[in-house]
Amino acid sequence: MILSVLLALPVVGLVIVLFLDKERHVRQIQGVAIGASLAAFVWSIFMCMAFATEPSRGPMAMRLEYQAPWIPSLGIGYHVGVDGLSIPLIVLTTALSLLSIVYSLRITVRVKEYMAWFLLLETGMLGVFVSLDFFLFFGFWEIGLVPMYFIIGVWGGPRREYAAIKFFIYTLVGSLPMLLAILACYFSMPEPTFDMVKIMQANPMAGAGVKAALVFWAFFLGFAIKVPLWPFHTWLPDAHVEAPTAGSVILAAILLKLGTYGFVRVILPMFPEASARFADYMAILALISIIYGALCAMAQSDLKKLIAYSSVNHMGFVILGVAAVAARGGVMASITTRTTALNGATLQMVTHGIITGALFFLVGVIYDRAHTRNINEFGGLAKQMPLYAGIMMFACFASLGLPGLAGFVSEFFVLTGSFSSYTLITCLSAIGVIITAAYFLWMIQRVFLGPLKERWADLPDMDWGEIVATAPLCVAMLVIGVYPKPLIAVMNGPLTAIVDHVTRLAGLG
Amino acid sequence: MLQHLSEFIQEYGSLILFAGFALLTLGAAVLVVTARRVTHACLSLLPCFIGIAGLYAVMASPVMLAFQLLIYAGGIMVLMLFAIFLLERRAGPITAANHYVFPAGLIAGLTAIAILGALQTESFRNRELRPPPLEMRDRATGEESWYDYYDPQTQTAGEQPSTNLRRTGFYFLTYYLLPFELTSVILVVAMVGAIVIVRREKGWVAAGRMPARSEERGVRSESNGTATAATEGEEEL
Amino acid sequence: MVSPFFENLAWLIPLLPLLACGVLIGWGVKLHRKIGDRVALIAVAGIAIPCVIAWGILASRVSQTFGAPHEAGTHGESARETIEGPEPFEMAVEWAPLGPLSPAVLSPVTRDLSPAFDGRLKVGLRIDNLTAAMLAMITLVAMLIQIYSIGYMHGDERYPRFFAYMSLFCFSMLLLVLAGSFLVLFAGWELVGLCSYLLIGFWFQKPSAASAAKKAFIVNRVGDFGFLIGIMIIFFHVPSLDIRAALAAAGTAAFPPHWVAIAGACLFTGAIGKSAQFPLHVWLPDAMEGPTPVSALIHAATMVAAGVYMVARISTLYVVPQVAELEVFAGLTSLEIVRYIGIITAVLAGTIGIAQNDIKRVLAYSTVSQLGFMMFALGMGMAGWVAGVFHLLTHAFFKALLFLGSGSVIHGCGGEQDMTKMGGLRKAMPTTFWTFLMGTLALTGVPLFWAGFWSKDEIMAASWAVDQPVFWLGEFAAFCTALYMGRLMFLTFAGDHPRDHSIHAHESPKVMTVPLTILAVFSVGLGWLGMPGDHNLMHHFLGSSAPQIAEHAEHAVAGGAINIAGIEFEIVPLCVSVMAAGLGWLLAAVIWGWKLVDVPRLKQAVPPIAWAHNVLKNKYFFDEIYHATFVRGTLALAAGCGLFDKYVVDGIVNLVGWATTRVFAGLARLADTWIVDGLVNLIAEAQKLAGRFAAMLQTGRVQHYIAFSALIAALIAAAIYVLGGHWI
Amino acid sequence: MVLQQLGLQHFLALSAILFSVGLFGVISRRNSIAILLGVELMLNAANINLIAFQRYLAPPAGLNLVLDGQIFALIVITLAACEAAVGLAIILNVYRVLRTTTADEVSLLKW
Repeated sequence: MILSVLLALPVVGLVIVLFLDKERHVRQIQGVAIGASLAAFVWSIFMCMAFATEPSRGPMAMRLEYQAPWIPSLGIGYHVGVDGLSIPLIVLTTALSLLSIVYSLRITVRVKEYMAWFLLLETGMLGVFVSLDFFLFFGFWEIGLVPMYFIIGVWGGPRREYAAIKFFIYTLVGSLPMLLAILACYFSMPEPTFDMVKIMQANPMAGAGVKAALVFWAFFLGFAIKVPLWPFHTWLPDAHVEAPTAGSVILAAILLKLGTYGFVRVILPMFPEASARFADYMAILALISIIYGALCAMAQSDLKKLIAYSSVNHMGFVILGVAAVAARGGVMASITTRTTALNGATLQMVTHGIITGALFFLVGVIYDRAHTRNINEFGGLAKQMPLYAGIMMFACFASLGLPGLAGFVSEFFVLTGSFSSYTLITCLSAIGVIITAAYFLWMIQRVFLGPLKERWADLPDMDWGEIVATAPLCVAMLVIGVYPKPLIAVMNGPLTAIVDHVTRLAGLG
Repeated sequence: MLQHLSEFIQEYGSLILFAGFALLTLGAAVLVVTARRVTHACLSLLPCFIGIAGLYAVMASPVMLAFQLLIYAGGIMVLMLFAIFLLERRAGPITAANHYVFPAGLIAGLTAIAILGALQTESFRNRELRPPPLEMRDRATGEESWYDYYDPQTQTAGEQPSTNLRRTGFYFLTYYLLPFELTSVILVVAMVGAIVIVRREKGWVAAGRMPARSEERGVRSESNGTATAATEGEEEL
Repeated sequence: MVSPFFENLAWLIPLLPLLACGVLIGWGVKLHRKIGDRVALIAVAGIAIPCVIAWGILASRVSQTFGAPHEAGTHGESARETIEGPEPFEMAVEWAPLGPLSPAVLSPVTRDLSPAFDGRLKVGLRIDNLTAAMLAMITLVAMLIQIYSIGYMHGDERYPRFFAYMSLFCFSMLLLVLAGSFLVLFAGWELVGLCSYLLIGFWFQKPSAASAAKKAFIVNRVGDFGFLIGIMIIFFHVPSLDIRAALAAAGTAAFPPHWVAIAGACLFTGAIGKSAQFPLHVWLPDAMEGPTPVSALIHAATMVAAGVYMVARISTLYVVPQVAELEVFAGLTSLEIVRYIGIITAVLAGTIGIAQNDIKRVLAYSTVSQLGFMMFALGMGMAGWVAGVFHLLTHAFFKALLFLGSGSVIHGCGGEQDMTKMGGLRKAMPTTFWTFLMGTLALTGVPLFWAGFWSKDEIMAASWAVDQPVFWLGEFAAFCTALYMGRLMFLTFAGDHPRDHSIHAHESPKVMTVPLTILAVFSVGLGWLGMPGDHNLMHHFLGSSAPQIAEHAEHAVAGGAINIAGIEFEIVPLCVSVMAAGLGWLLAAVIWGWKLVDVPRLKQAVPPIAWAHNVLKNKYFFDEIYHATFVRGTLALAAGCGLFDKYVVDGIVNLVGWATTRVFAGLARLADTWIVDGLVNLIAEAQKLAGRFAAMLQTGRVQHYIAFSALIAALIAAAIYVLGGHWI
Repeated sequence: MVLQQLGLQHFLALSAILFSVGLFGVISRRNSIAILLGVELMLNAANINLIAFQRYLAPPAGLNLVLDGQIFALIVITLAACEAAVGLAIILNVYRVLRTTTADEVSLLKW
C-alpha cells in the first residue's frame, strides 16, 4: 500500500498541474510541482521507517510488499515490493527530483509542460525501482523514457533535437531485445508468469545453453545502453550537453541507475550461470569504460561533456563490481570479497547519483551566468566566486574519490572486492582513479585557479536557490564518506543474499 | 352451480381475465397504428395502457399496475397529446396516413413469426410454465389480503419489508441502487437535452443560428396545404 | 600501570584541528574582519591542546616503558629478545558491514566458502611507542609553525583560509599517524595529499602555484595507486584491514609470503609517491610555490615523513623470514628495493641541491635527500629500523627550523628567494642567523652536539654493519649535504652586504624568531637521547614498536638481529662520516666563503664541470623527461580517445542512422510503389464499388432504417430456427 | 383451443404480437409523432415480457433478486418517458425548421 501511494503522489501532482492554466497559473503550477515532489520525498522517508520496522522474512524477501492480480489470465500481477537494494535509490530519486524541481523554478518557457513531464518522469523512475513484475518493470521503464525525450527536446540547448532523438532511439533499441528477453523468461517458466520473484526462485534459464546466452545478452544490451557501458555510451555526452540543467541532473543521477539497478536486480539473480559464463566480457567492457571514459573526459573542452564522460568512468566501476560477483575464474574470490564488490557497486550508484547530481547543478550555475561551458574561456573564478569555487572543488574531490567523501567509499569497496575476482583488470582500472584525478584537477586549474580573466569580472556568486539545490547533496557526500554504516547496513543483507544465490546456482567454487 | 362456478373461476379465472385484457390491448394497439387522425391514435393509447395494466394485475404485480397507469397513461400519453395539440394549433389537424403498408406488414409479420417461433424452441418449451401457487396473504400480519401475495418458494417471512411496493422501494435503494441512480441521471440528461433542443435565445435569430419565426413558414408547404398566416405577436412555439 | 588518562583523550587529537578548520572555513572571514590576525589563535589552540595530550601520552608511555619492572634490563642481553613495550592502546568503531555477518545468513551450500571474517569492517586508532613519538613531534612542530605563520602570513587577504587549511592538514596528518587500520591510514594519506594541494596552490592567482599544486596531487595519486593495490592484496587476506592483524598474519598460511612481498612492494610505491623518493620526487621542489610555513610543515617535517612512518609501521612485511629471500622486482627483495630507492634518492637529491640558487629549492632537495637516508635506513631491515625512525624525528625538527629560517630570510628580504642576490644577512638578522646555523650544523651531522650527527651516524653505523657499498654512497650523500648547506650559509649570511642592493634586510618579528629558537633547542637536544651506548633511550623506547618477528621464525634475517642496546660502537663509520662532513664544509668555505675559486672561470677551464653543473641545475631533466613521456603521452592518448570516440564510435551510430534513413528508405520506397501500392489501389477500387451499393441503404429516412434492422433480426431468428438453435 | 392454465407462453405470445403491431406502426406511419406512439407500444411489449419472466421464472438460487423484472420494467418506463420527451423536442424543432412532421421529408442525413 505504502509503495502504491508513493507512486501515486507524483501522478496526483501531474494531474493537478494538467488542470491548471498555462499562462495564468504559472506560480501555482510550480507550487503544485514542488508540493508533489516534496510529498513524494517525505513519503519515501516514511517508507524507510516502515521498511525498518517491518520484520524481514529472510534476507532475499521483499518488504512493504503488495501483490494484486492485474491481468490474471496472462500471469501479470501488480506486484510491488522493496528491499535494501532499492530503498536508497528510491530516496535518492525523490530527493533529487525535489531538488531539480526547486532548481528549475527559473525555467520560464512552457512551465506547465515542463513540470508535467518532470512529475511523469519521477513516477516512471520510482516505478522501475519499486516494481517486482516484469510487465510493470518494462512499463515504467518506457514511461521513464518519454518525458526525458521532451525535456531534452524542448528545453535543451542548440542541438537538442539531434540529442533527444539519438537518446530516445538508442534507449528504445536497447529496450526492444529486453522485451523479447522478458517474454522468453515468461514462456520458459513452468506456469507462465511475469513475477520477477518467482522467476528468480525458479531460475528458468538453468539448463538452456544458447537460449540463456541470448536472453542474457538481450538484457545486457538493454541495460548496458542505459548504464552506459563503453560501446553504447555515445548518446550520453550529447544528451547531457543539450539537456537543461535539471534534466541532465536527473538523467545523470537517476536514469543511469535504472541500467545498473537492472544489472543487480535482473541479470545477476535471474541468470547466474549465464552471468558467470560472460562475467569476463563484462569485466573487460567495464575496464574499457573506466579507462576510456577517463581519457575522453580529459580530452573534452566542454564542462558538461567532461562530467558526462566522468559518469561513464564511474559507472564502469559499478559494472566491474557486478562482474566480480559472478566471476568464475576468481581463484581467491570468496563470499566476502564478492559481496564487498557488490556493496561497492550499489553504493557507487547512490554516491555517483549524489555527486554527479551536484556537479551538474553547479555546471548549471556557471552556465546560467556565463552562457558558455567552454573550460578554456574561464580562468581564476575562485577569486570572483569563492563560495561557488569551494562547493565545486568539494564536489570534484568527492568525484575523484577523496577519502572522507562518498566517492572514495564505493570505489574502494569495488576495487578491493573485485581485486580477488579479476586481479589484472582491477589493477588497470585503479589507473582510472589516477586519470580521474588528473582531468578533474586540470579542469579546476583551468577554470578556477590562475589569474581572473577580466571578462568574468562581474559574475555574481551562487544565489539562494542554487545553494538549496546543492547544499544537501554536499552534506550527503560528507556523511556517506565519513560514516557509511547505516547506508551499507541496509544494502548488505539483500546483496549478500544475491551473492549467495549466484554462487549457489552458478556453482562458483 | 355456484361451487362449480367458483371452482371454474378458481381454475381458469386468470385465463379469462388475461384473454379479456389481451384483446383490449391488441385492439387498442391496432387502432393506434391505423387511426387517421394522430390525436385519435394518441387517445387510443389509453385503452391499450389500461389493458396492459390489467395484464400486470393478472401477473400479480400491483406496483406495475400503478406505475403503468400513472406514468404511461397519465404522463407519456398526455405529453404526446400536448405535442400534437401544439402542432395542430400551428399546422391544423395532422393526419398520418400509412405508407409502405405492405412492406411494413410483411416485416412486422416476419418478426412476430420469428419471436413466436423462438418460443417454440426447446429452450422455452420445457420451461415449467405453470404459475407457482400464490398465497394472497399479507406477510406482516399473515391474514388474507387482496393486494399482497406471499410466495413461499422464494421469500422467507419477516426479514424483508412485507408488501410488494415496500419491497420494490427497498430493492431500489439496496440491491439496485446503481441502476436507480443511473436512471435518475439519464432522466435529468434527457430533460436538459429536450430543453436545450427547443429553447430559443435572444440574438440567435440575428446570429443566423435559427430561422426567424417568419422564415420558418415558407420552407415546405404543410401537408394540408393551408399556411396559416402567423402574426408577429404570437407567443413562442 | 599509569592510568591511560591521556590515551583516552587520543580521539580528541585529530578532532580538535578538524573543529578549528570547520570554524575557520565557516566563520573565518567574518572573524578576521572582527578580531584581525587573532583569528589564527583558533588554529593554534586547535593544535596546542592536542600537543599537550600527545606529550602526555608520550610521558605515560615513556614511564611505562622504562618504569616497568626491569626484567629485560640486564646488560649483555642476547640480541634476540624483543622488548615488550606497554600494550598498544586501541579504540575502534564499526565502519561498514561487508559480506555475510554470520555464516547462518548463507545457504548451506555456500556456508563453508565464507572466511572467518565476521563482516564488520572496523575503523579505529592505535597508539604504541612509535605513534606516541610521532604524535609528540608532529603536534609540537605544527604548533610552532602555526605560531610562526601568524607573523609570516600577516597581511595576506585570505589569511583565515590559510589557517583553516593548516588545521585541516594537522587533522589528516594526526589521523594518518593514529591510524589503526589501513583504511584510516589511506584516508589520512589522501587527505594529507589534498591539504598539500590546497596549501601549495594557496596563492592560486600564480599560474605556477596552481600547476605545482596539481602536479603534487597527481604524482601523489600515482603513488597512492600502488598503495591502493597493496591494500587490496591485504584486504583479501585480512578483510578486517587492521594493521596489527595484517602484520601478525604476515608469513602465515592466511597471508602467504609471496603475497606479503608484493603487498610490501606496492605499499612502498605509495611511500615513494608521498615521500618524494626517486622516481616520483619531481613534485617536491615545485611544491615550494606554497608559502614557506607550508613548506616547513608539510614538505619538510610531517607529510613527507608520512611515507617513512608508513614503511616503518609495516616493515614487518619486509623482514618476515620467508619474505626476506623472495625476489619481487628485478631480482630485488622488497627490503632491497626500499634500501636502493632510498640511497639513490639520497645521492640524486644531494647532487642536485648543490646547483640550485633558490634557497627553498636547496632545502627542498635536502629534504628529499634526507628522506632518502631514512628510507635507506629502514631498508636495512631490523638493524636500521630504529635509526631510521630516530633520524625522522630529529630531521623533522631541524629541517622545520631551516625552512622557517629561510622563511624569515625571505620575509626579511621582501620576498626575494634567490641566494645569489642575498649576502651579509648575518648582521641584519642575528637570531635568524644563529638558529639557522644550529639547524645547518645539525643537518650536516657535525659531531657531538647536534642531533643530526647522532641519527645520521647511527644510520651510517647500521649500513656499515649491513651493506658496505651502500655505506660509501651514503657518505658521499652526506658530503654533498655538507657542501650545499655550507654554500647556502656562505651565500646568504657571509659577506657584509647583500649583493642586490635593493634588499634592506630586517630582523623578523618576535612571533617568528621565538619558534626558531625553540626548534633550535630541540634540534640540538633530541640528539642526546639517541647517543649510542647500553642505555640508548631511543632504542629502548622505540624498540617495542619495531617489527615483531613471529616468535617461531628463526633469525636468518638480512641485516642481523635487532640490537636493543644500539649499534656496537664502531670507530670507522664515525670517522668517515665526520670526515665527510668536514670535507663538505671545507669545500663550501673555499668556494663560497673565502671565494678562493672563481667558479665561472673554473667552468670554462674544465668543460665537464660546466656540463655537470648544467645537468644538476636542470634537475637531471627529470621534469622535462616526465613531461615529454607521461604528461604529453597521456594528453595525446586522451585526445586520441576523444577523437576516436567522436568520429568512430559516434560515427558508427550516425552511420547506422544515416543508413536507415537513406539506403533502406530508398529501397522501401521502390518496393512500396510497385508491389504494395498496386495491391492497395486494387483494394481501393473494390472498396469504392461496395461503398456505392451501401450508399443506397443510406436513404436518410428513419423508418427505412428500422425496417431494415427488424428485417435482419427476423432473418437471423429464422436462421437460428432453421439451424436448430444449438450453435448460439 | 383447449383451455389450459395461464402460462408464460401466453404472455410472451401476446407481447410478441403487440411488439410487431408497434413495429408495423413505426415503419408504416408517415407522421413522426405516430412513429413515437409505435415505439411506445414496442416498449410496453418489452415490459410485459419482463414482468412475465419475473412472475414465472424462479430467480437464480442464492441471489434474492426476486423483483428484478419489476425493477427493470420501472426503469424501462422512465426511459420511455425520457425518450418520448426528447423525441417530441426533436420533432418540434424539426417542425420549426422544416415546417413538416412527416418522416419522409426529413432525410437530410442522406449519404
